[in-house]
Amino acid sequence: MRRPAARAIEGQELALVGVLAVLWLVLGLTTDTFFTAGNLGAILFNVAPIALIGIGMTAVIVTAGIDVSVGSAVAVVMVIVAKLIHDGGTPMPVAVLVALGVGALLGLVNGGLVAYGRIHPIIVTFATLNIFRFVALQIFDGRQVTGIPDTLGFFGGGGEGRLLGVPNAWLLAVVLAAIMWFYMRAWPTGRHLYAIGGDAQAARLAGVRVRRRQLFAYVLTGALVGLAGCVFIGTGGLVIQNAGEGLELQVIAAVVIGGTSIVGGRGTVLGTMLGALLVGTVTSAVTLLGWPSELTTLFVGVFILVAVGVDLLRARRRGTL
Amino acid sequence: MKLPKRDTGALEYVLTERVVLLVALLAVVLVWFKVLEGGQYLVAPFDAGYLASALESMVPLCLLALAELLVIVSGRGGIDLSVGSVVSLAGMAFGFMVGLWGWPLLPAAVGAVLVGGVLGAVNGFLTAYLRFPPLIATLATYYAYSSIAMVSNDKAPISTKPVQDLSALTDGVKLPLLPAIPLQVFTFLMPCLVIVWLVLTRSTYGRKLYAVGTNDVAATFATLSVPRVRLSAYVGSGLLAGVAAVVTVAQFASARPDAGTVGNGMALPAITIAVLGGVAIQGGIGTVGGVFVAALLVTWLNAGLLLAFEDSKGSQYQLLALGVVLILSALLNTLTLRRYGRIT
Amino acid sequence: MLELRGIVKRYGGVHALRGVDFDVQPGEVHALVGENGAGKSTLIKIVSGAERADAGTITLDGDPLASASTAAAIDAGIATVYQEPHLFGELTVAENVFLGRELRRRKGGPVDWRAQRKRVVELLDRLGVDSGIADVRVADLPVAEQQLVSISKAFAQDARILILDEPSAILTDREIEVLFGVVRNLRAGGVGIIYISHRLDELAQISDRVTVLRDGQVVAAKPTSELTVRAVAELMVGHELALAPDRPARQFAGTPVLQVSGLTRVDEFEPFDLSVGEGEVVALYGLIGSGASAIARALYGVDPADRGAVHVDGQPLRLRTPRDASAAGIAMVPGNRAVQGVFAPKSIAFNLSTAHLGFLSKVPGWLDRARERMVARDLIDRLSIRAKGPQTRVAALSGGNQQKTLIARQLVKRPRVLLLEEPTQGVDVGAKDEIHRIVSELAENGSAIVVASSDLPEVLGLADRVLVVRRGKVVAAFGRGARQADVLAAAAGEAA
Amino acid sequence: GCTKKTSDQTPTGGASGDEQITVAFVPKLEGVPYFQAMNTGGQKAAKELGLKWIQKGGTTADPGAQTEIVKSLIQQQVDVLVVAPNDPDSMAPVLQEAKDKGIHVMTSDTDAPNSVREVFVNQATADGIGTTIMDSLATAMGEKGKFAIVSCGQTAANLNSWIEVEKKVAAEKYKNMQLVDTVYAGEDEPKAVSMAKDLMNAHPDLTGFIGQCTTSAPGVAKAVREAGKIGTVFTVGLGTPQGMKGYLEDGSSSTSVLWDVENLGYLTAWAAQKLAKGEQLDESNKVSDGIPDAKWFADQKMLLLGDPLQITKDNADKFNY
Ligand SMILES: Nc1ncnc2c1ncn2[C@@H]1O[C@H](COP(=O)(O)OP(=O)(O)OP(=O)(O)O)[C@@H](O)[C@H]1O
Ligand SMILES: Nc1ncnc2c1ncn2[C@@H]1O[C@H](COP(=O)(O)OP(=O)(O)OP(=O)(O)O)[C@@H](O)[C@H]1O
Ligand SMILES: [Mg+2]
Ligand SMILES: [Mg+2]
Repeated sequence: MRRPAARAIEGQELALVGVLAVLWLVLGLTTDTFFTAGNLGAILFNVAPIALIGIGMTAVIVTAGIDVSVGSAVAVVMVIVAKLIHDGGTPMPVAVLVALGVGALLGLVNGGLVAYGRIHPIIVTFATLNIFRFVALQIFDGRQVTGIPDTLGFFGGGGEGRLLGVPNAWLLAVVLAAIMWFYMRAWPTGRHLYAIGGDAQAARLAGVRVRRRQLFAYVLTGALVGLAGCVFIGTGGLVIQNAGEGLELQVIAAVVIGGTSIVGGRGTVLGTMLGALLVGTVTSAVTLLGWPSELTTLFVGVFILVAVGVDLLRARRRGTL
Repeated sequence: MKLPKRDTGALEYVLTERVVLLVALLAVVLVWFKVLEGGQYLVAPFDAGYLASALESMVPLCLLALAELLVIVSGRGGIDLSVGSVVSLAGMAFGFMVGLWGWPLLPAAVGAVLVGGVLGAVNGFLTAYLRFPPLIATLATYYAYSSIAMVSNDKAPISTKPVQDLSALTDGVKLPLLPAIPLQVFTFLMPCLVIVWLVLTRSTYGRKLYAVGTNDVAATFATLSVPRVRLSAYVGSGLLAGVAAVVTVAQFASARPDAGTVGNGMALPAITIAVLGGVAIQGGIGTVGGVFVAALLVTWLNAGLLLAFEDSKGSQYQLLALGVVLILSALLNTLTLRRYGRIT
Repeated sequence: MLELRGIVKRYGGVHALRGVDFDVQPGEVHALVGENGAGKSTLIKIVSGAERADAGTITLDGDPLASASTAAAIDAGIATVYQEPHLFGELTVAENVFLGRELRRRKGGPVDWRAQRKRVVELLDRLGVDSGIADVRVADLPVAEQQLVSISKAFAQDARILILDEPSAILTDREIEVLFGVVRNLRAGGVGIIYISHRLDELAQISDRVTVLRDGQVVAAKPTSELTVRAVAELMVGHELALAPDRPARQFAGTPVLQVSGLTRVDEFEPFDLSVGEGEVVALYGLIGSGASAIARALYGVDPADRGAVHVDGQPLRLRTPRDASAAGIAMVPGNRAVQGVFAPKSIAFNLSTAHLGFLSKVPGWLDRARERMVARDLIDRLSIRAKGPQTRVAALSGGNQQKTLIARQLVKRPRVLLLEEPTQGVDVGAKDEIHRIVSELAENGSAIVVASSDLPEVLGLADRVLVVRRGKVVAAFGRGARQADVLAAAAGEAA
Repeated sequence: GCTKKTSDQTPTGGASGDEQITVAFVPKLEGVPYFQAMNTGGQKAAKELGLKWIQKGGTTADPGAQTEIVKSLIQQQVDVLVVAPNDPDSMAPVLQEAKDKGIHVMTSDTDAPNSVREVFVNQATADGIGTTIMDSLATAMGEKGKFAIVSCGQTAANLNSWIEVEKKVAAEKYKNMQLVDTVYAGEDEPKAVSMAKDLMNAHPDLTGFIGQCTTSAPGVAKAVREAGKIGTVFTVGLGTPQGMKGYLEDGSSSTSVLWDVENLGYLTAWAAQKLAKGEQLDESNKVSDGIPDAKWFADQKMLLLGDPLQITKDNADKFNY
């Protein structure tokens, strides 16, 4: 029972790497198309927005919070940015800044209500899920945005959005995840996120600025939602009213498959990245293998159960729950 | 030792008794729309007949909010994200039994409710015995059940003649002095409300559920079987979702594989109503009365908003109203708890 | 150096503090005592910034201590050990000790793990704790060690003012001795210390001054030398205490009510035998981690034994869950009131009836609410639980009255065997006497009673027989009238 | 709602005498350009024919939301209620209720054949749409090669009926063309893009896509554009002209098959007025200059707008939706 706690790689992460390796191996052997640059690039691009938001969501869930409003928030960001670059010809740097700013602002609303209004995060974000969608619809004003130029092509899935065949969006997610991973592991304020998730009251008594850290987690998530919005707009085209619907559950699925404890206090960004990859692989594998697409959610559900179940088993063997 | 003093002022009463607060809010909403109507700001009369017919959309939501009441009260982060998928899947089962296998109504309805119970039992087993966090377990089954519902009839709804005839179950009934109220209010909702209320407030099981939700370690020491109590809360949730499935199939005269998950799905509104009704996310707190009044409030507010706009703005403002009401009531909770240290 | 003037604090309707003056000087240990709910914890929470006073001033060296934030108090040099340990199970001991005040490799840089670890090892050594635990997750430690981690956390702050809220409640006498040594060193170094305890005998050993709180008001503040334990106790309760009359040991014959043989739980206790007769009170006395509580828990089926036989009234039992135990007439009052005991937000009636739902229903499955209320009212009277009525929420009660409620729960249906774990932990002297009286009464009415306790005076005052447990083994047995020193020595492993 | 709604107009209700007729149209969901265009057509008819046109839809495409809206319109006592049902059978009970209250009931865009509707205004027959799409795709692909269908809602009845026709036409007429997979992206454009990419990766020799609805038509075109396969992979779909314009121009979409949606709105309003006045429809109706010949099939109670339109880069700008 007395064992050192700090490890570089958590068991869950190793397990996920194993599962991914096996899955990729099987797919590589059973299909002759899995290990093509086009396919891998497509998977990485598809999971990028989930991974990006997942970075923030990991911080939020580690503090024992949750944010189910990200799907609606992404719609707000997207409609604003899409209208800016479509109607106003706004250049990319400004558009990205606006996306980050709008996202962070929405995160501030969530974080403010959680930290300072002392409302349970799931209630706050259920409410803002509705409110943000309302805001987005008001800005849409009854018209979806079509003919959006490829101003944000850097983030998109086209050729412009790739570096040596790897989607920029994924590279961005990897870099941000690495920074966040290091921050949560080695910085005092990063460690405080775990303390808050373990016991917010105790953290407060230890002198942790609990509310500031909570606010940070939600604002960060918001800003990353902004980036994800840029990825979704990408090479342009159209933005529709239901943009982002259901995204929150996909992100949460990636985070929990990655080993983050939904009750807070435990989890890493690395795990989330792996979880997102797993979800992305499963989704594209279903198409690749020619199985009916309605089976995708069944597999995602099963993976959640297996991943969390393995974690639970290990926790039980360790004697703590 | 000093006894805690309790000043039982009217304000404290309204704030700490959630049902009272909600009834007051409901009155405000009704009066407000009545005033708007008088000032001819509404496109149609906001009258009793309209309110009664709006109850139709309340029935499944209220049933599912009751389901959430049970699981949230059971504690340890209790929540059921899968109720919408259960509605879809149990509804498809109902559709098969009535529409394709030609079962008579009653056994089919019972069968569908039981299917719901079994699906709930899976959730309960995962959370209570395998100790999955409820949010995770029901997120997973939400995905899985919705997929199975989709596959069950190859994506197609079932709306054969026997299924279409089911809509007779949801006709309006005319009572003296009252406008026509949808039949399912009496045949499905009322019985469920009464049963859940009796179980929660009068039965020993209700006591156990509140005890387990409040403090499960203490409940173990008090000789309660914590996993069994939790499991049954999820079974109860599944059964109620099964009832909601039967109502939904009857109301729409069609068993649709995406009935409970289309759009925003049914789970989120149901949880919202439960929370608005004073069900505390941390478990152990929540009443049937609160949930019922919250469901009425949301239904009639939504119905009123549709009359306040000639065009589609009404359904957009429904989103805003739901979010704002939820946040305000939660803020009020925080204030009340800080000021009076309790809430019911 | 620290001065509080006219501090007022209300929680809703509860007037926790009504104008308290209090001060601490450098190089002084100032004890704060009072009945449960007198307001001690509230007062120190206000000093530490965990709560905000409704009125009154706090000054440190004459400057007002303005903001009510824990971070500000810590920065001002005030370190606090709260009554309940506030630790983070998923983090290591070293991280816990420095949480909120991490050592960094450079200003604004990452955490300096190595330096932190080194300091923690030093601190744990000073407190006589195995320093090997520095890298262990706190969740993997027993409660007593957690309390010590919590104390090292406060020591790590090199504070000018150190607040200790009942640090000794779950520590053993030996651990307390080490703690006192460290506290004396700090005092010599000019640190001002606020010390809260219910163990009045400790006051003479450690404190220089005593302030007695009653009902949120100061009723006395005197140098310790001018007070006796008895005088303090009387100030606390507000009336003179009658000395508990010593009673002779009782004799027991016939079949024992509870018969335990060869009971074993791997890593916790070794084959254990016990027999308790009708009306007998047997105490299991042991220092923390000795296994005494573990035996009680095993007898209640919470952490079931691996081997061994248990009989009640001659019937063999299979004890896998508390339900098994309860069916055989075994009841338990657990040691951790807040976690294992009460349903705090619920009413007294709810708390009492929850363990007896079958018993309190006329129609199976349906609660007889009139009877429930009646039973609750009766028990509130019999145990003089200070509450308005059966509907009062337990959270609104003081610790002692919560504990009485827990005991009352086991009186709804008279148990054949009653297991009590630390029955008066954190309970004031007045309530303690009442609880002891209730336990004796139960015994006289024929229940067999097992008390697992690390409170030596309690053990000696209550029990007919004392079994001393050390490292999971019964190492000695004493009858009534044993000398404190002998029992303590056996427990600590010096004799035998 | 801060503007007076009823004071400045004649009271609605009973269609007797010369009172203005009120026609309410409930689209599947509000805010998409498609239904926006129907609204434009309806409003135009309202002005020219002297009726009142109300369009009121929900924020999500679900039958529950539609039912609530229909109820509010029943309460409003409109003269004619027109619905484009999300699920045909689900609307039957509430349409019955409307009829019982003396309101004329119609469907438009999507039929509810088992309901009490008196007229169904059909944009084009399933045969017409399916055949035109398949023919267009065959032309683009040179009548040979593999293709896939990216549809939207898995349960959308009219989409599924069009897919059936397409399959039939492909099997009968284009023996060298092979349908490899049909996938469902929901009303989710980014998902349509990613599924189309997955399909291209799974079948490297795929040369054609059908985007079955107004979100997946631009979706498949975007996927082709981003994959850099313009000229090798051809797409045809049911996209709105302005939404498809960019893709039609760069060749990622060959043809968009649709109908004049504004005319559909106009025809719907016109038919509703006829119905309310109790006038008979002729076998062939000259409705307006834009709709010279709307055919009435009395046996099916169906009024047909005409043949589908083929929208290409040359005529896309004739439509402003
Ligand atoms: N958070 C709270 N909410 C409501 N009442 C409270 C709260 N904390 C303390 N009280 C009440 O304030 C009074 C003083 O409590 P406090 O904890 O300060 O007593 P104490 O002297 O530390 O008692 P103990 O010896 O049991 O620790 C009690 O009546 C208690 O019930
Ligand atoms: N979570 C745990 N996992 C493994 N061993 C444990 C755990 N908790 C306690 N132990 C060990 O079990 C033995 C008995 O512990 P326990 O806490 O029951 O002692 P106790 O003296 O009966 O309790 P208390 O000090 O609370 O009166 C000790 O050796 C202790 O180290
Ligand atoms: Mg205290
Ligand atoms: Mg012990």
